Amino acid sequence: MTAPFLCHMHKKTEKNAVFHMDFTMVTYSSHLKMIDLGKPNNVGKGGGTLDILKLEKVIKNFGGVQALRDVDLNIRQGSVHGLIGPNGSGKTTTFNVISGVFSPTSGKVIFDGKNITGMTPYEIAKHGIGRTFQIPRVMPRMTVLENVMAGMYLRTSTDIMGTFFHLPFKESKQEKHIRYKAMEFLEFVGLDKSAGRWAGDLVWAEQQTLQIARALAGEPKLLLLDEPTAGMGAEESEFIENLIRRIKANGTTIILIAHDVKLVTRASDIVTAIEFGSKIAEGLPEEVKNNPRVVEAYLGTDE
Amino acid sequence: MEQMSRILKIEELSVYYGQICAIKRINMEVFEGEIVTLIGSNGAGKSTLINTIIGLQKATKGKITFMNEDITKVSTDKVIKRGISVVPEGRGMLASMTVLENLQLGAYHKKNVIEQNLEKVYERFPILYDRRLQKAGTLSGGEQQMLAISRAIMGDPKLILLDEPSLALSPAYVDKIFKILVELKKEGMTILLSEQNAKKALQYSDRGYVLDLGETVLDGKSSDLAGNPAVRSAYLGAD
Amino acid sequence: MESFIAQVINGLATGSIYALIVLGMNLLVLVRDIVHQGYAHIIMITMAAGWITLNTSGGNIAMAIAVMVVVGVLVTMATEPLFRPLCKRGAQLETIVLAMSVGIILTEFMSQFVNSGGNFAFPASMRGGGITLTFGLIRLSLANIIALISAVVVALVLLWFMHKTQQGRAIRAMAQNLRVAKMLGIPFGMTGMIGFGIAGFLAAIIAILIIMTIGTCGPSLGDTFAVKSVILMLFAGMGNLKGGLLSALFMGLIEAMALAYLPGSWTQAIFYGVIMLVIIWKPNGLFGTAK
Amino acid sequence: GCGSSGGAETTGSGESSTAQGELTISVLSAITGPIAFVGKPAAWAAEYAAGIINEAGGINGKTIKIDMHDTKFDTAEAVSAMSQVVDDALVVVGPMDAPGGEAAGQVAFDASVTNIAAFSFPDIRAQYSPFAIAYMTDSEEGDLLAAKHWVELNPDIKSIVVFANPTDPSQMATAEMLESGLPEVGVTVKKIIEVETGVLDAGPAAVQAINADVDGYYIGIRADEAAKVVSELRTRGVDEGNRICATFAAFSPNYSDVVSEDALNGTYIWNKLDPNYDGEEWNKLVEAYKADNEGASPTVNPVPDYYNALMAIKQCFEELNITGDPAKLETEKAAIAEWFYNSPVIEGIQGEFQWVEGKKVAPVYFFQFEGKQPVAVK
Amino acid sequence: MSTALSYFIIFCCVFIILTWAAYVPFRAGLLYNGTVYCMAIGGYFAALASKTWHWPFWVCIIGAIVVGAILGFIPALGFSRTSGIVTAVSSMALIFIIQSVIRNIDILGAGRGISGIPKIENLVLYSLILVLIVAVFIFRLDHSRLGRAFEAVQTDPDMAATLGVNVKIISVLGLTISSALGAVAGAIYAFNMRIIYPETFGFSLLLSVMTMLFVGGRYTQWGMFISVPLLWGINKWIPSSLAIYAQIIYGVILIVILMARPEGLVTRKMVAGVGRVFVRK
Ligand SMILES: Nc1ncnc2c1ncn2[C@@H]1O[C@H](COP(=O)(O)OP(=O)(O)OP(=O)(O)O)[C@@H](O)[C@H]1O
Ligand SMILES: Nc1ncnc2c1ncn2[C@@H]1O[C@H](COP(=O)(O)OP(=O)(O)OP(=O)(O)O)[C@@H](O)[C@H]1O
Ligand SMILES: CC(C)C[C@H](N)C(=O)O
Ligand SMILES: [Mg+2]
Ligand SMILES: [Mg+2]
Repeated sequence: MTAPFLCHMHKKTEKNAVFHMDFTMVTYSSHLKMIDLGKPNNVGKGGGTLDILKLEKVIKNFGGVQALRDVDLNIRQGSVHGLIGPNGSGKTTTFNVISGVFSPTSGKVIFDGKNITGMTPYEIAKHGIGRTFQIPRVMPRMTVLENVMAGMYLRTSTDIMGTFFHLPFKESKQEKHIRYKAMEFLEFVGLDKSAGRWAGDLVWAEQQTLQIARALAGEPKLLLLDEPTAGMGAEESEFIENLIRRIKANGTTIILIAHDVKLVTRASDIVTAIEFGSKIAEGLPEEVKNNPRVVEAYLGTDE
Repeated sequence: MEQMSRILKIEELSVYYGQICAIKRINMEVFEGEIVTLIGSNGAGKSTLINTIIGLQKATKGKITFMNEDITKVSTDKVIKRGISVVPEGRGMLASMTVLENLQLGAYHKKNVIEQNLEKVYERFPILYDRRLQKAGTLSGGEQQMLAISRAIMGDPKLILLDEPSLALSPAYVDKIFKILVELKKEGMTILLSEQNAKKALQYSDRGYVLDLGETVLDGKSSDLAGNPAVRSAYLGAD
Repeated sequence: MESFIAQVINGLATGSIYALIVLGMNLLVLVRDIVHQGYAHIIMITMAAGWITLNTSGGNIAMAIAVMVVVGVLVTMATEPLFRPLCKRGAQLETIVLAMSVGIILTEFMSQFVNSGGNFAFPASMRGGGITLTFGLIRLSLANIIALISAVVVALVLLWFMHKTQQGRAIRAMAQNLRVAKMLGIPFGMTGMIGFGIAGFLAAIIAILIIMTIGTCGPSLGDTFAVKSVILMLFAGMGNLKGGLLSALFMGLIEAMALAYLPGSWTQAIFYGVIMLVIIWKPNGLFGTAK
Repeated sequence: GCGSSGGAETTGSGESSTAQGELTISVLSAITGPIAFVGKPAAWAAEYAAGIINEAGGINGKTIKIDMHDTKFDTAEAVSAMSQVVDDALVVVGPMDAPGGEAAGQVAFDASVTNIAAFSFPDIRAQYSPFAIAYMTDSEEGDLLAAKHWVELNPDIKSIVVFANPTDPSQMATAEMLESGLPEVGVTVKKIIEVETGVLDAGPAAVQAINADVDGYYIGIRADEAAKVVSELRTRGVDEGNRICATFAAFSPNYSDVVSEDALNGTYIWNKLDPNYDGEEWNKLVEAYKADNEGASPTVNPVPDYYNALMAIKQCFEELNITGDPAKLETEKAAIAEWFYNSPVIEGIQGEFQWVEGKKVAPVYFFQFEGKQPVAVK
Repeated sequence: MSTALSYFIIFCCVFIILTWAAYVPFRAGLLYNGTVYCMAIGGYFAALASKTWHWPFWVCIIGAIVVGAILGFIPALGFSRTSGIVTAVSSMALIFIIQSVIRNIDILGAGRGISGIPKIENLVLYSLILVLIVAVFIFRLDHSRLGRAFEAVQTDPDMAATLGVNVKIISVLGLTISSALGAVAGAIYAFNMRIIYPETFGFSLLLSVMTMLFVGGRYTQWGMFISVPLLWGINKWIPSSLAIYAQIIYGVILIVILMARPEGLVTRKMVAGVGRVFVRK
């Protein structure tokens, strides 16, 4: 499952890839079987009727700026929920409120039946929400593989004995295990060939993809993707679209922010449009796309 | 437009960010007194082109000529001094400085015209006069865009570059902004703007270039472009 | 009561010196967003230049002052290019370490090449503070009054400069958003140089005032001022000119009181302990950072 | 004989240099760092002494070579420097500062090398005996002597305050010594006022002192701080100069430069060297120093001390007929330690002195300023 | 082994461990200037334990680790509220505080310090063993779940939080580990010097440590093996006529490295390259 857009990149960097390869990693062999990604977390597949996330009358103010005004949002379990809106309409702010970077000025966020309003980001992450950032944030001085292993923080525990009382160059069982698992996540997003490269050397599109792999590694129930195709070409976008479908197929719920209307239309089950921090339309992609307010605010009116 | 003099000329310009090629061998011209639009989707290279013109981004190859002088390797401040001004993407407010201070800095290289240009700006946008002592960061999006444009004309530039002026603006504001641009054109300024909102932009501009993945795929009169089926399907939302 | 008043005056005298240094450092925060510990050492070197000039010119004060201004401005400006690559990289933490090494070099320069590393005193003619008013224990020297007034005046002038002149606005714009500032045509290097130049000029003024009030200088003077001023600057809020002035005067007072009324050598522990607790309590400083 | 190639040999290695007919003597001094202004003249004095010795034919027919190391006024550097020289050395001069001396002295002690350094605490000397040899007289005892002398001359002084630096162990020890020793002569120490190194404003300290309502002020701190304290005391109402007495650590050009003539007039100070001394060798040294240092005078105490140490080494080596032969290193080292531990009387550059159980016994000098001129008091 | 060499090795061991003590919090994005504070704690503890209570070497070391960790943990709680330049500058205050406190405690020898710390026969061997142990410890830390969490916090605390990392706990952990390491360095230092006093643990020591960290390379644990012998040895290797400029050379090296080689002499890429040479396919 190699991403088409990454192929030509490898030709150039294959030598480098080996060069940067973490030497504890060369024992990796590819005959391991695929594990089921994220499956244990989810009940149904492909858009059940349960709401996994609810935003109730969420308001977020920054000083005088009202970024979110009374936003209600229901995300069905197992669906891909598109979020569109002009720049500055509050999409990223919505993500930040859900993931706990900001606590809302008022309103409630309910995830999986639990009120997570005002929790710290790491607590929310523990509850099973993973996210990516509009501008990719990867750890540049770690290998791609290590980045994904870092994403498994939540699904592992610090094993003092294994960490400190093994021989220096012998890995603990857990390390070995997550190394293989991380490799599988990389294979899943098509970055396996780059596993040994430095994340800082990846190009923008690859960093976006790496972010997704890292978020997936935390095995979230809900994945927030903030413009995963920003700065990508058509071919690359298509790959991401395909990736989103596959993540969904594993049962993970996704909220997707994208400016690319075509992507949103094709990939999402439901779309919400917001403008100036308030919801202006919600429904099936085609409905929303043709909603006059959305056309006016976001897509632009025909003359 | 042949009789007009050429103010900006770009020849075979290529820009790379590391390995990524953001702009591939672009050629374009801007003549005095016209509005030229750069159309392109996200990541097409519009901002990169504008940043390269003002020297914020290094050109990998090619040549940029402004008023018959080569400015390819000239530093940003000197380019601005020669009479180009920019309305940056996302408006580029100096958020914790006041509206007045933002305006004053717009004429950094022409201190002597500040007073008279301030008057003109306040006349055109009375709201800025009311808000002149407010912090720029607390203005609404539309007001910020007005401020950004006003700031760009404070120094009496010959050429204004606008990077997505309609960004995050409600349609009402978008129309207002474009009408202002047309007024500025009438006053003799030359305008080069980048837009994703191709429909509006083509409606108000004289000519346009269509950028895709860093290359100019089409160019011509705005009306021609607007009628072009390829442009219609790709940028004007007509599937 | 008499001794209390005397101690208050002592405290304000020391505080006004701290205030001036903190003002200079804050200016550099506003120019380049750096914490320039070595600024204190530049002041020290400037004083040394004045002393050498006095010695070689046979006590020509005007010439000494002129040399001090030139040295202060040039040395401060010479450190600007060192910080430039770090600023462009946005590596603020590294600038502290860089400034520390500027301090090491200047200190070592002093202990090798100036007066064989010994402390030195300025002649009474330059110390100007000879004129004093004494009421028993209370002593008011002209130099202290001048220093206090200068601190306030410098703060006001800097505030005026940063807010009311085009150059000051440009400096603030650049520290606030380098990218936008460049797009407005503000030259990065030049503006930095101007900012550093002004800080250097201020360094010369401070050097003269320290000569007037303290009258001695030596290789350890830089270190003495550096850490205290940097910590004070954080205590007040980075880049906050008004806050820096008030905090420095206040801490000068506290220090004098602690020296006078606290037992033994707990003074230092208490002084730094209080500052550290306040910084932890309010990481943006008591008066808030400039941004 | 001295081969002409001797100069090309590397220093620091005793073995190879002795083969060339050279004796290496290691000297440690704080050439850089905060006390470089003392350390450099001292190092200079050692080099100068070596030059004098070599001019006169060296020691036992061998030229001597100074192996100079910088301790930077840092204990770790002092230990490190000592460790570098101690394996091949017969005797080591320095470090010059008490903490550095104490730390490095241990390394010399472990290697059974005589170390002529800053051993001013009797307990440390005892611990490292017989290798710990003080290069100067004990400061604390000098202080007590001086203070007693001062109150004798001014019988109306019945109570005093002592200024001391809390970061300097020896000054705090001095203060305590005065506290327990002065009651013998009917004087009480009312308060110890702490003045830290580099203090900017001595005002608070002076006000505190005057508030203590005493008859005399004993200033036990270094020159720069001492100068500030004296100036503050004098401008805040201590009208009679004779109420102030300062320690030898204040005896430096800074002190008389900073304190105005009026303020200095009448105050006392004691010192380990006599600035007005008029001996032939001393004058030669002063001239040479001036020639090398742009006219500055070698007024710091360790200058004659480092010079004297070298001269004592010469006398010792000649009396014991030290060869520097590596084979005999151990026996010679033991003999040297024994010689220094209780030395004969030695003719120093400013008069006679002697070591008794590692302690240097030499006269100290007591002065009263007349204007800026220190005048010896008998 | 010559005295010079054994002291050189021990000092290098002290500074390597001390530089690691500054390296660990830097892994979590904190420039912690409190390492010298922890060193003082470890040094004084070891001095007291061995001289007064006659504890054997290894027990002293373990005791120093425990006491260092505990006394480092307390300020760490405070510093976890701060970040960046604020942590860097305010933690400098710790040095002055600890010096002043020690000066007022008589059983710690007040201003005079503690001398006569028992001599340890095999100190060279022991300190090499300690360096090895700490090296393994840090290697394992760096290549573990916690190490990756540190890295995430260093890159971007907000991003780290979305991975489920509790940034505060990581900061506290980093500073506490740093304190324990600083204490180990202090203990070896005390045993080596056999005398300590408050001024030993001062600002100049801090400057050396920071220089060693930034010159060696603060993104890997291995840079210290180059920078420490280089910088500690500088005035022992250069001719003595230049040795008096050692401090200036020190400063210039640091400035040049900061400007021209921002990651320091040893970068992580280099380490990975060297690693590859040693491990065959
Ligand atoms: N930390 C903040 N402080 C103040 N205002 C903020 C902050 N973050 C966001 N805002 C404001 O909130 C509004 C919504 O911003 P948000 O980033 O959510 O937009 P968005 O929909 O994600 O836009 P884009 O498509 O450009 O990413 C904007 O007006 C923005 O300026
Ligand atoms: N600093 C950078 N480093 C690496 N790549 C960059 C950088 N800036 C832009 N790019 C890439 O260059 C290409 C062109 O970007 P540019 O910002 O010029 O596009 P744009 O047309 O202005 O898009 P938008 O509509 O999003 O503003 C994109 O692929 C982008 O990802
Ligand atoms: C730094 C690592 C990425 C390289 C290698 N695994 C090492 O430790 O040493
Ligand atoms: Mg966004
Ligand atoms: Mg753009």
